[in-house]
Amino acid sequence: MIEWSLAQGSTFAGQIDGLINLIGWLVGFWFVLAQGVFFYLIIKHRAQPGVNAGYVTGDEEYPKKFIGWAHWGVLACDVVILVFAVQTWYDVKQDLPPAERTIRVIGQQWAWTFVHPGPDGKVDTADDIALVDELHLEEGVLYHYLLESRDVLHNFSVPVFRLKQDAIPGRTITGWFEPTITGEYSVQCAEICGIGHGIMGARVFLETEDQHVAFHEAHATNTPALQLAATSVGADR
Amino acid sequence: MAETIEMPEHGHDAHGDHHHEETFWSKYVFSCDHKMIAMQYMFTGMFMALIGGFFAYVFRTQLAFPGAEVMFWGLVTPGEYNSLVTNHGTIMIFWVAMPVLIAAFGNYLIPLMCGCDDMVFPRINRLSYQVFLLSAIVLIASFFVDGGGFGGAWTAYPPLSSQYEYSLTPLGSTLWVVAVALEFVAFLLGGINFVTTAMNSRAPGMRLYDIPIVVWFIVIASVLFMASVGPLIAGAVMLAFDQTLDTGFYDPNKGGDPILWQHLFWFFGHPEVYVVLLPAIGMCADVMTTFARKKLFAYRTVLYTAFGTGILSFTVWAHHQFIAGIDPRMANVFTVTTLLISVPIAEMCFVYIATLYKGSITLTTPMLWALSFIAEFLIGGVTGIFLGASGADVYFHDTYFVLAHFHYTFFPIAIIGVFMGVTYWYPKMFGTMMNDSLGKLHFWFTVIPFNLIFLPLFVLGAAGQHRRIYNYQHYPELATDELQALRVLATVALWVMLAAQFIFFYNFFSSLKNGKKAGNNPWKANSLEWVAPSPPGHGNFDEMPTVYRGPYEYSHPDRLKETGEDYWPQNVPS
Amino acid sequence: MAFRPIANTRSVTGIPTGRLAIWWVIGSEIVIFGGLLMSYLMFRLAHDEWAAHAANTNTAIGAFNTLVLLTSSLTAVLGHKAAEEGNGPKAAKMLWLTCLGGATFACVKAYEWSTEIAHGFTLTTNSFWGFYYTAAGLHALHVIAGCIVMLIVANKARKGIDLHHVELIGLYWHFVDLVWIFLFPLLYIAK
Amino acid sequence: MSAEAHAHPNYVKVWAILVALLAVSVIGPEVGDATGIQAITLFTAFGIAIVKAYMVCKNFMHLNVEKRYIVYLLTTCLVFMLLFFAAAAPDVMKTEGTNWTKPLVLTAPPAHHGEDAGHGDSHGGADAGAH
Repeated sequence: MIEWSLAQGSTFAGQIDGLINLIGWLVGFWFVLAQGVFFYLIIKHRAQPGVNAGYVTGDEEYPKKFIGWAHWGVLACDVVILVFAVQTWYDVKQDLPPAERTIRVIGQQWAWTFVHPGPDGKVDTADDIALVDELHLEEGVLYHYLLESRDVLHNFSVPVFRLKQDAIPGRTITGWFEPTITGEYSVQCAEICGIGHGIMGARVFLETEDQHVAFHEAHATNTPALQLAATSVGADR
Repeated sequence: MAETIEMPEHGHDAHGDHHHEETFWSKYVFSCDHKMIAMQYMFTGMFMALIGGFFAYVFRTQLAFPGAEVMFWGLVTPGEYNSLVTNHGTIMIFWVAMPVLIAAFGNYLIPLMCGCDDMVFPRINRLSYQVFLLSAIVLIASFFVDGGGFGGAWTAYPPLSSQYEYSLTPLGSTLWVVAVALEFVAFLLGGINFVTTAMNSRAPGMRLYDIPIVVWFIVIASVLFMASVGPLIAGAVMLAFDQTLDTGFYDPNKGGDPILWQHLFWFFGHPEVYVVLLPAIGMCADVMTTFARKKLFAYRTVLYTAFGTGILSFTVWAHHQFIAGIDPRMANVFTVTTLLISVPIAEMCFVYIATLYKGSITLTTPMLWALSFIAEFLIGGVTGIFLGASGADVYFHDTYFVLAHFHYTFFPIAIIGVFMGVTYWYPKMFGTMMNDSLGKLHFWFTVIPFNLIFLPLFVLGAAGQHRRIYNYQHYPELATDELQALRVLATVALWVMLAAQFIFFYNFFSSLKNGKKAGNNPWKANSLEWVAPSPPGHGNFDEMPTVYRGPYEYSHPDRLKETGEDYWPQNVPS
Repeated sequence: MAFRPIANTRSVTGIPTGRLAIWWVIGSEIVIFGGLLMSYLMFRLAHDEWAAHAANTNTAIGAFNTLVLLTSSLTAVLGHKAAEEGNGPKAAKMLWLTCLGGATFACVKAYEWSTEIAHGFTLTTNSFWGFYYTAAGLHALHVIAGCIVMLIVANKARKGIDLHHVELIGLYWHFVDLVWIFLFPLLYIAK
Repeated sequence: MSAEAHAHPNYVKVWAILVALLAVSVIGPEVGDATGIQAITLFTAFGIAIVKAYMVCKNFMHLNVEKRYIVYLLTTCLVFMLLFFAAAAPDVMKTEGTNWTKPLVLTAPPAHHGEDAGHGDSHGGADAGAH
């Protein structure tokens, strides 16, 4: 259902959307069933003059068995959802496929700093490219991100990737994604971080290989980035 | 102690005389009478609800018409917006849902339904309200101090909440923490009263399974509260120290850890959901059985599902923190428990629905509220599965989908539940009936707009709209006309709903004078409070009742054969 | 005595209402101190360097305070025994002795803290000292509050009124003692 | 009142035992430090604290003659606290876990006590998952 309004921009976006649809169908079934029975009973058993209500304790076999079915039915659906949910979670958050490239993402009040590896493909080296509120990624490359925060909690959220991760001061959190499309999309801060929270958005540029090379050339030597990257952890101490 | 146990049960005659010479102060302000304290809690809660509603009006208007002058407020700055949403949440949960549902109805119903004349510790009860009132005053004061009210969301995650240079609310955040801590103390005092009264002071003959579900659920809720709030009280002390004394409990640079607060908060925060849910859904049982003239379907199942939910609710808290930086392997554990807890709650709803089977349903105003509670709460329940499943939460976390989800649980609890309780017990509280057609009008103008507010928010959340943003025009994907139209729809619906509340207040106060006299038992209900006169005097009952059966013996064949009555009050000997 | 509702005279569970309430109080106190001490424990196990700070706490004083509290617990329970025998004056004496213990505890604590602060170990020196003062301070507040209530109870008990309150305040006092029994090794011994 | 009619143990004797235990719990760690055996310190410090707590509950608070469910109530509260510890420790206590580390703590002065290792495994062993 999500994909209707939002492109699937990463390898795991489809998996997450699939999980959401699965849950949608399962709980939708129970929801419609419950509401249906509910309103049916309300309409059917409206008070009529001279007709008394029945006396049902709930221990009788006949009506109680339906509750029993519903009970096990819900449990079964939960188990199905559980399997797919944990599988998705494992693939997206827990498992860490080997990185082809690593970027450093630093949140602070109220801007994102993205440290891109330079042409050498390694982060924390001399040719790093550090940009504020601008993230350039190459399509089809598996990225690791090292997420840090300078001050308060932030949340590195890229809806088009179906990706969210809190940035915690004093922690470096590693995650991964692999862009599968090109174009310009928004990066959000999805954890309240003070009065500037509302404007702490950034743009992510998903580029083809040539575009990305061009990006590297555009930002050749970028020494401030070196300090920034090197001190990004130390600065907090 | 022993000698007091055999004390003869005519105590209320002894004090019956001394409540004649009561002054205004001793009767309305410093009263120890559980009914008066319930009223104090209820009216304080309703007043806070007006503030919370007004905040909602302000920030919804800002979202629909960004940068426009909001009537009665003016321009909404980002700082003000944060403070508004923060205090809207805080007020609605801690100063509306808790005091009205647990404190007000707990105070009013537990002694009456258990057939005793008052709470076991009337003066502790009074103290509880006074501390609560103080906490409310402190919170309101925090809006007007230098820097404005606290704006770090009602979850108050440090370091934003613990360091002024980040939150920019030097006094607001400290007063906020103090107010919340005081409020917890108030409810601890109240909760002890509720639990001991229901455990120890039930009318002779009232066995465990003769207790009305609403009393059971309020007691379970109080126990959940008392068992879960401790860590947060400790956490609040640490947070206040971090703010004022510059300690480093939550500051990683001083060897602390921000995640600790999240655990302390949600260890309380999730049981808290059930703390407010249970009283409301418990009222549902009493109202639905009364107006369906039906015995509650499987009383014990309802009770066991509540126990199950209560225990499980202590094991699910970290599903609020899936992507908040907790270890991914913990998330799997909490996904399992979270999906498990859906089973008892779903079963409870099924049992309630089954209660209507073979009923004889009259759609009075309280019944409409009760039925809408189930209908709306089901929406809140099923959307919770999306968020409890860790894989899907990766996308949904902190979007408007979450917001719509918990409003679909909290609105039935804090608004529908309260109106259900007020309209149902109003005759007992004030001795007159509310106007039913006005009540129905108010019902439809509240429930329909409510759905128009929050159904669009599900769509917005699915489209990736994240929370606590004062203006979405900064995000091209979210600034489209379609999405903006949804925001306007929600806001307009909110205006209608808020306006409709005046119908309720008019009905409430005019019925005090003009409402037609209600007898002791206008709804022909079974439980003990309907035995007492309406409104009950200082000792509640003219003579202390004795219980012979459960509270839900409606349309019992024997009773119909003997008397033709379809209800069988608990205190009537067979 | 103020008006006593019938509710307060019933005892369906067979546990006197007052004692039942005290058990609930203790239950909620357990989670308050539990939350604090669990947080402390996590940090303590995470930061071995705290041991160096803990070495600066005065074990002798801590041990002496433990002794004081244990003794005051003894007098409290003796007071409960006397109260059950209906001997109000004796119960009152015992409670006064208990208060004396509480007062001694508070004074020793005051001396201990003032010396530590004088040596520069304040709330903000390090999170260990943060927890040290927070936990011990919260406990000390319970001690002082307990003493105040106990004086009231003792005063009534002397006249033979509400003798069952002696047991209730005693239970609370034993709980305060219990908390200290765990605070002592956590803050003083584990180095 | 069944709970009222309990026999009173010899409180002074109980108190004497408690004081004796206290003495051990003070001396024990000294021995532990002297011999360098951490186990002695931990056992005498916390093992004895638990014994003392048990004695106070049994003899002073009379939990042994109180209704059973009071004991269950209080133990439930304790169990919840252990639950809290078990679930929060992997984040708060650990310096690194699955896909995350705390650089500030990792670069802190080196440890000179072995307690951490002893407790580490029992609470999720987050190190195992570190990348």
